Amino acid sequence: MNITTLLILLLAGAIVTLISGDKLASRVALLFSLVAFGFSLNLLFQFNQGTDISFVSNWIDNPKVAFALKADGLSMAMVLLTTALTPLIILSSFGNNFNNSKNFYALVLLMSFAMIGTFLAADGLLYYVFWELALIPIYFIALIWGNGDAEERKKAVVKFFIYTLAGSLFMLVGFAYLYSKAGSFLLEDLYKLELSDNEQFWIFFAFFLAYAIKIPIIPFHTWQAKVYQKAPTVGTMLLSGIMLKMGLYSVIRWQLPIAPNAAKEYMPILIGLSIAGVVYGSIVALRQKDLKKLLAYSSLAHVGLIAAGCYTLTVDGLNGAVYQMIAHGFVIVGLFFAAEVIFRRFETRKIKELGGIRSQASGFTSMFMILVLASVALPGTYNFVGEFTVLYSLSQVNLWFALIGGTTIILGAYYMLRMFQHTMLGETNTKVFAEVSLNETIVFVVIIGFLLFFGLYPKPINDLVNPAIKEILAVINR
Amino acid sequence: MQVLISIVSLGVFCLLAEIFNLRKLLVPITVIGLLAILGISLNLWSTDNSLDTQFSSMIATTKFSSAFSTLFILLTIFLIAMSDDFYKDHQAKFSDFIAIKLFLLTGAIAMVSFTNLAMFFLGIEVLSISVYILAASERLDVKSNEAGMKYFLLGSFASGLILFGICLVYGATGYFDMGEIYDLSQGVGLPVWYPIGVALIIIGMLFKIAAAPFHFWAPDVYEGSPTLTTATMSTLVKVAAIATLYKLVSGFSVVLSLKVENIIVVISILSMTIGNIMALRQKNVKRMLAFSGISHAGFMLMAFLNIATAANNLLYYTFAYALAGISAFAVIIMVTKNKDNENIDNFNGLGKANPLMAAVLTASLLSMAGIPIFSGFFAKFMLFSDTMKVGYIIVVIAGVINSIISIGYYFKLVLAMYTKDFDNNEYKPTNYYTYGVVAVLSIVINIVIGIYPSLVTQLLK
Amino acid sequence: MEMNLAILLLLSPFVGFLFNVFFGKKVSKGFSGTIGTLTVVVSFLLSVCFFAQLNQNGKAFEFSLFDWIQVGNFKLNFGILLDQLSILWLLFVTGIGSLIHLYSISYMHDDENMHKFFAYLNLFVFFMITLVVGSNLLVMFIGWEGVGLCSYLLIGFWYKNQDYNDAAKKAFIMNRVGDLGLLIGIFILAINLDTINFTDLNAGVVALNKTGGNQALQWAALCLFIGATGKSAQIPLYTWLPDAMAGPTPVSALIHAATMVTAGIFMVTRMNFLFDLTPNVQHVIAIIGTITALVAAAIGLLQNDIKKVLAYSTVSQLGLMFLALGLGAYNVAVFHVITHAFFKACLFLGSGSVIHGLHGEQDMRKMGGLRKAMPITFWTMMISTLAIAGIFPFAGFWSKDEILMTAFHENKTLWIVASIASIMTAFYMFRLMYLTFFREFRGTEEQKNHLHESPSLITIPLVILAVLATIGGAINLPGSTWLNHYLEPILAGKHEEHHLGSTEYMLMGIALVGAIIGIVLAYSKYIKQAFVPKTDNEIVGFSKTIYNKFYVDELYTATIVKPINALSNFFRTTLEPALSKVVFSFGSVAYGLSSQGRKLQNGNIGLYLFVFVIGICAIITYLFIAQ
Amino acid sequence: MGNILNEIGIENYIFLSVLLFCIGVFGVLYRRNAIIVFMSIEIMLNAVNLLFVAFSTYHQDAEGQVFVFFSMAVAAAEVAVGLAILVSVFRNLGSIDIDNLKNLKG
Repeated sequence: MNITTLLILLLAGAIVTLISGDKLASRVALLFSLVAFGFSLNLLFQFNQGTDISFVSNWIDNPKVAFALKADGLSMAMVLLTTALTPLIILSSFGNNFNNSKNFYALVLLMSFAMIGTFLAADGLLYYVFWELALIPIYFIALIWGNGDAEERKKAVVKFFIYTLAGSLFMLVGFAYLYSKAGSFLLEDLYKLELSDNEQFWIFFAFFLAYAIKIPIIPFHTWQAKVYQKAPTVGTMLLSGIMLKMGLYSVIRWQLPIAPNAAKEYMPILIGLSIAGVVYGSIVALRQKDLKKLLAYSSLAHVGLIAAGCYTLTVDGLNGAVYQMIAHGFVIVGLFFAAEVIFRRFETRKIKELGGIRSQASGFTSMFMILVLASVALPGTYNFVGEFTVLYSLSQVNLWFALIGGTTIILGAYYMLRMFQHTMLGETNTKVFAEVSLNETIVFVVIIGFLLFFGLYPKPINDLVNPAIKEILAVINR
Repeated sequence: MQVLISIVSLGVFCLLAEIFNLRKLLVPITVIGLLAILGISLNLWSTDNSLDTQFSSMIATTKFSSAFSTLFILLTIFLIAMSDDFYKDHQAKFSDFIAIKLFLLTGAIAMVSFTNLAMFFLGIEVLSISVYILAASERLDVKSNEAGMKYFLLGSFASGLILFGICLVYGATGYFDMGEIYDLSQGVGLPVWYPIGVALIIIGMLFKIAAAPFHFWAPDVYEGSPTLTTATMSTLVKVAAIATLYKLVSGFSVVLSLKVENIIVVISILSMTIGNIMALRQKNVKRMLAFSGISHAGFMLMAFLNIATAANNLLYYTFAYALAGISAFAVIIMVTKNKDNENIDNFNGLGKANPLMAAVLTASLLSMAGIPIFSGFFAKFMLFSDTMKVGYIIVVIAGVINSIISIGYYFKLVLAMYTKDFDNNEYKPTNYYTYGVVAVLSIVINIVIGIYPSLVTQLLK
Repeated sequence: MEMNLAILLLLSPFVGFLFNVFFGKKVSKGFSGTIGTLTVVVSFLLSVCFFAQLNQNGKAFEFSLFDWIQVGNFKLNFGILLDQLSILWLLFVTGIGSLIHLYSISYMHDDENMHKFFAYLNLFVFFMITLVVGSNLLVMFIGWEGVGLCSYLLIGFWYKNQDYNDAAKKAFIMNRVGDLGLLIGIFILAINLDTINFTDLNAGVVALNKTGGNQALQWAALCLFIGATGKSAQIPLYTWLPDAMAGPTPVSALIHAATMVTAGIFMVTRMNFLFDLTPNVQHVIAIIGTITALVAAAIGLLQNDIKKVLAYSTVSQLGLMFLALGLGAYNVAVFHVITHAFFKACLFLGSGSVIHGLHGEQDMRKMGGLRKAMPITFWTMMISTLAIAGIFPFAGFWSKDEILMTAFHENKTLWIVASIASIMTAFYMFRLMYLTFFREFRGTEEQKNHLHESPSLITIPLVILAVLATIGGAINLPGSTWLNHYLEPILAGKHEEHHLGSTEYMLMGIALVGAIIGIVLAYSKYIKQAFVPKTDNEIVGFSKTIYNKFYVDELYTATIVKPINALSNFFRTTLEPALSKVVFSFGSVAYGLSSQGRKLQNGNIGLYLFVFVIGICAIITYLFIAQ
Repeated sequence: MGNILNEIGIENYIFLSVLLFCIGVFGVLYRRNAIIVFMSIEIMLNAVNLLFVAFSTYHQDAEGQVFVFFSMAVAAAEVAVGLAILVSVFRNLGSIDIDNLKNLKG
């Protein structure tokens, strides 16, 4: 039993979903994603037991590419994030009726498959293949099942695709160069490379383009808000919940250890850029009129902070970044789901047209509130653990970074509470808002339960991630 | 040589079949025949008789030639399989078209397995003349006429150049035999005609693969020709030409001096860029793919910068490109059949009307765009990585930028299929069965070699 | 055993919260309120137990529940520290908390969401306890933010009114400004000392100071103080507190007078060893405290909303406490915190009783003459007013006098300013009393007919608090300084007893006289001259400035909120599209080139051939002719 | 033969061929009548054929002359196809001016 089974499971899930017909598709997909989740928990168990669950075999002889999947704590954490969020995301879509839903759910599973592959791949080219592969399902999900004006959506989605692909291609060039140096794509061989500073700069830069666009770090973020807005909520969740983390994960796994000197040299600029994203995203979010766009910008702000954490090159920064990735993954899925719940009832996401929901649906309000609070990193939620650790790492580098990055806790509270106030509070809305259904409640409760539990007891995640991070740091500081 | 002879015999048989009224069975018989020939070719390959000294050392079967022959035969099988339906309205000339395709294949195989320039010249002329005929085969269609005329004029001009080049080479060395020429070229003291002749031959081949600035014919001819001919040109002919170019370049042991490399760099970048940028605003799918083909020619030229790995990379690239092209054209033929043009609008709503074909077309476009797991990705990647090895990062960067641009127009088609509704309901695929099978088969092969690139890259080992 | 009790102490209100959240709606209002109250009472009783135990053996009690966050150089436990300081705070938090819960059962009885109210209140108490008993700065920070959250929830309790929601939001955000400061302070300490456990910090700070880390300590102290200004409503972050009066009155009493706002003082006292080493910061604290006291008192002079007056009074009193902190007299500040908790809670509850009686009217201009209708309310409020004004022998006299005395010894200017603030306090408090309870009723007829004393659930807490406001000073009378001794383990050897000499007596006299002057002034204006404050638009000149709170809110709006919003709009409408356009422009360039290129591809065979030949010539020339 | 070649010199043959070839090229470039363009192409091919023969003699090798036959045969086939296309163009357009072939562009 090893990690390939997980991939096969999801791929098989996608195929079975595709042939299961439109009516059953959602349930089949849910079943498979749950099985995958269970399976990944089992893998985690084995991993913690010290069992070797990696899988390495030759794939292509020339160029020498291996089908290498390796799991360390970091990968396992990200895989679990994916497998845990996928069923939630699928479940969250149960209230929607999609045309051609078999294709839709198959794509969702396919995307999950590709993202897990990205998190596990220990071979540069394999990693790249998965990385690109993940882009295709989301492209179609956003394009076909998205909402809003078709022309505008098309523009946004195509821009997203081309833009991210453009970034990735530069990463590919980077890999090609590394291959010409190392003669192998294996992670460990790439880690061993001795690159000159100049080479490191270019490699770092090539990777940075890919990741900065994917994450996104300003000023490469322009695709984000529109796509989040136009994509169906499931797509938005996949994008914001997991796919962004691919970029951040890659920073930790690939960019920093391969080009550590460049990372060290340009650290202030990188952190500065990331933090600028925090402030910028927060400020732009203040005046957003569309719920999903607001959340998109909030996401921009949060991932900015995570990226800043990554670039500190400290144990805390990397650890905190991982924590925050997980926390943000959950909370942003929850928040987008809340937006979707509102949309299902009111057919609008314009903040101006909302309001006065609290008196009609107090349960929903409470859950939404908790998510809002988690998003602003209230202590007791897992987001706080992440944000605290990241900010702390920033303060280790330079107190000013922590201070400016820390404005997120002020500005974040400002825009989130403003949004909450105008969507949920106020005089009772004239339209009827039905209380959340069972399926919806399950999604919320799982997310909230997760955030609160690990907010108070983050040790399991910490124990999982920390050794891996230390190993990577050892490579960075070699 | 057996392969060549059997194909010609098959061609002749096709012509004879007309007499025996075997039209209905013609395509199946030809396909079966070609499959058998494929078997022969593979069999020869495994026995590995490197030099076939019969027939006055005109032809040699090498791994290189076998590999490409296999690809050509495969492509021809697909093309002929599609002919059945495509030439339905030309019953009288049906067997001619099949036969011409087979002769075209003969030319192509001769081009990759020649050891004598005479054979090369014959091969390229057989191929070219077949294509002239096919291009102009829609006799009553002005566009087809124009396409045939343009291709013919420019093509025979190029033939003249090639001939002139051959003549100069002969003049300089006194031989037509590639082996002798190779040996002589290793020494010193060849007159200046030799390189000039080589340059002229290569320029002629650059014309055939439609590299900039010799590319102008391609869009017009592709657009005007009957779609199946376009498919043939953009897959079989282009692939044959690029393989021949490689064979020539290595056979003449062209010293890749800095100047030559510079020229390759410039032409490669120019072709990629012109092809991609021009494709952006095309409405006609065939024309768009013509420009895309120009850009692919640029990519393939990139391989010549690292001549050591060029054969392998070219083989893989041509496999990827041609198979994607076949499946794309299969869908295009299916969709634009009975339409008066091949505009992108015709694809509106295909995603709903015929999801499978839409998916196949999407996959083939993705492959051409170089997205994993399709083989187009590995093809490009190998090129990039090997070009990188010899230090031509600038070309790689240009290639990357061009890959990005190319998404712009490939996805125009995808968008049309998935986001637009079809204008009228008259869309009824007629006998899309063969097209479907061809399209699916070729894209499956494409994906399989994408997942296991070693299948192809091992061929030359 | 002790550990379990401590956990019970902590979790009891949380259980109440959970009960009210999940079952509150299903049970009767009374029951939900009772559960809410009882859970706090349990905590109170346990606090008393711990207090008794501590008095017996004098040993602080510390333990860790579980590992919490681990960062690179140190591990954080979710630990609990029960020492003199935290137990003292626990006592009055849970004590006053119990009373206010009790009060709320009656006060909130008509509200449809009463169970939520109790849920929030319980949650607040839970977080407040967490804040107080946390054994390191970060656990304290949980409570710190948690009480901020509850404050937000409770200020916006009547969520249908967007103004209230605005006030709630403002409170939360301004608190968060402070929280950021606190967080940064924690970071500085953590980086330099590798620990933020209170017990380890003391030694660490001293050691660091010796090794030349004073600079860092100063910054840390300053940042912590910024945190305190947020929570404890000091300049410049005080403006949320008056707005916070939008919440139900018991909330104002509990959170915005007695407990939460004293968190800043708690924290500074907790970290006294740090502040002692950073005299510069202490000066800042003292000055800020004094100015706050004066400004808030001045604003209080002219407010007409009964709760706003009390709110400014709270700000002002908190300013005095910070003055004491800044002067290093932590015990004095703590003393004032406690007495202030008694009388200010009483005042708020009293005002709540008044508002309750008048069915929601808060404008003092529409009150008057309530003395007879609401005798208990009147008398308890009167006692508290005397206490806050600093009249002998009520609790406020002793604590405030200590502050002034300390100020006198340290810095005369501060003393003078603080004294002026005290005089103002006496003036506006009596202004409040006169306008509310004396002379004839100025409200509507209908209100007049329904004037009534509040039910006993409301009056009992009032009475208890009034009693405490009277005798509360006893815990630290000059000469019998129980509190000082009690706090000695925390503030080891730092306080100096004021030996009662002639100066001290003179100062007491001056303070008393000052208070009486204030009262007399108020009397002459509002009883003698029967002055009733003018309507809003009649106020002119400097009083208008004061009435409008020195336009601080407007200033903040103009300098911070508006620019940020403008920036946001600018980003949203201009910069974002521009950035987007930059990305698109790559595409546009390609498209433009494409259009141009199409013109070249003009279909002319002649041209094609021409270019072909040119190409050949170029290549041949480059290869063979050009050198 | 060899003597004549030696007297005249192979270079002159080459110049002559190149000249003829260029005439052909210019004919192709400047003439608009398709038939004349064909003829120009034929001039190019024949120029090469001439050179083949010359080289053949120069090298004392018959292969060159054999090649000429190849090339002539090929040229004939080519022209046959070309003329066929030309005929159908003429039928459809009523003109053999290559400037009229401008439908496909852009």
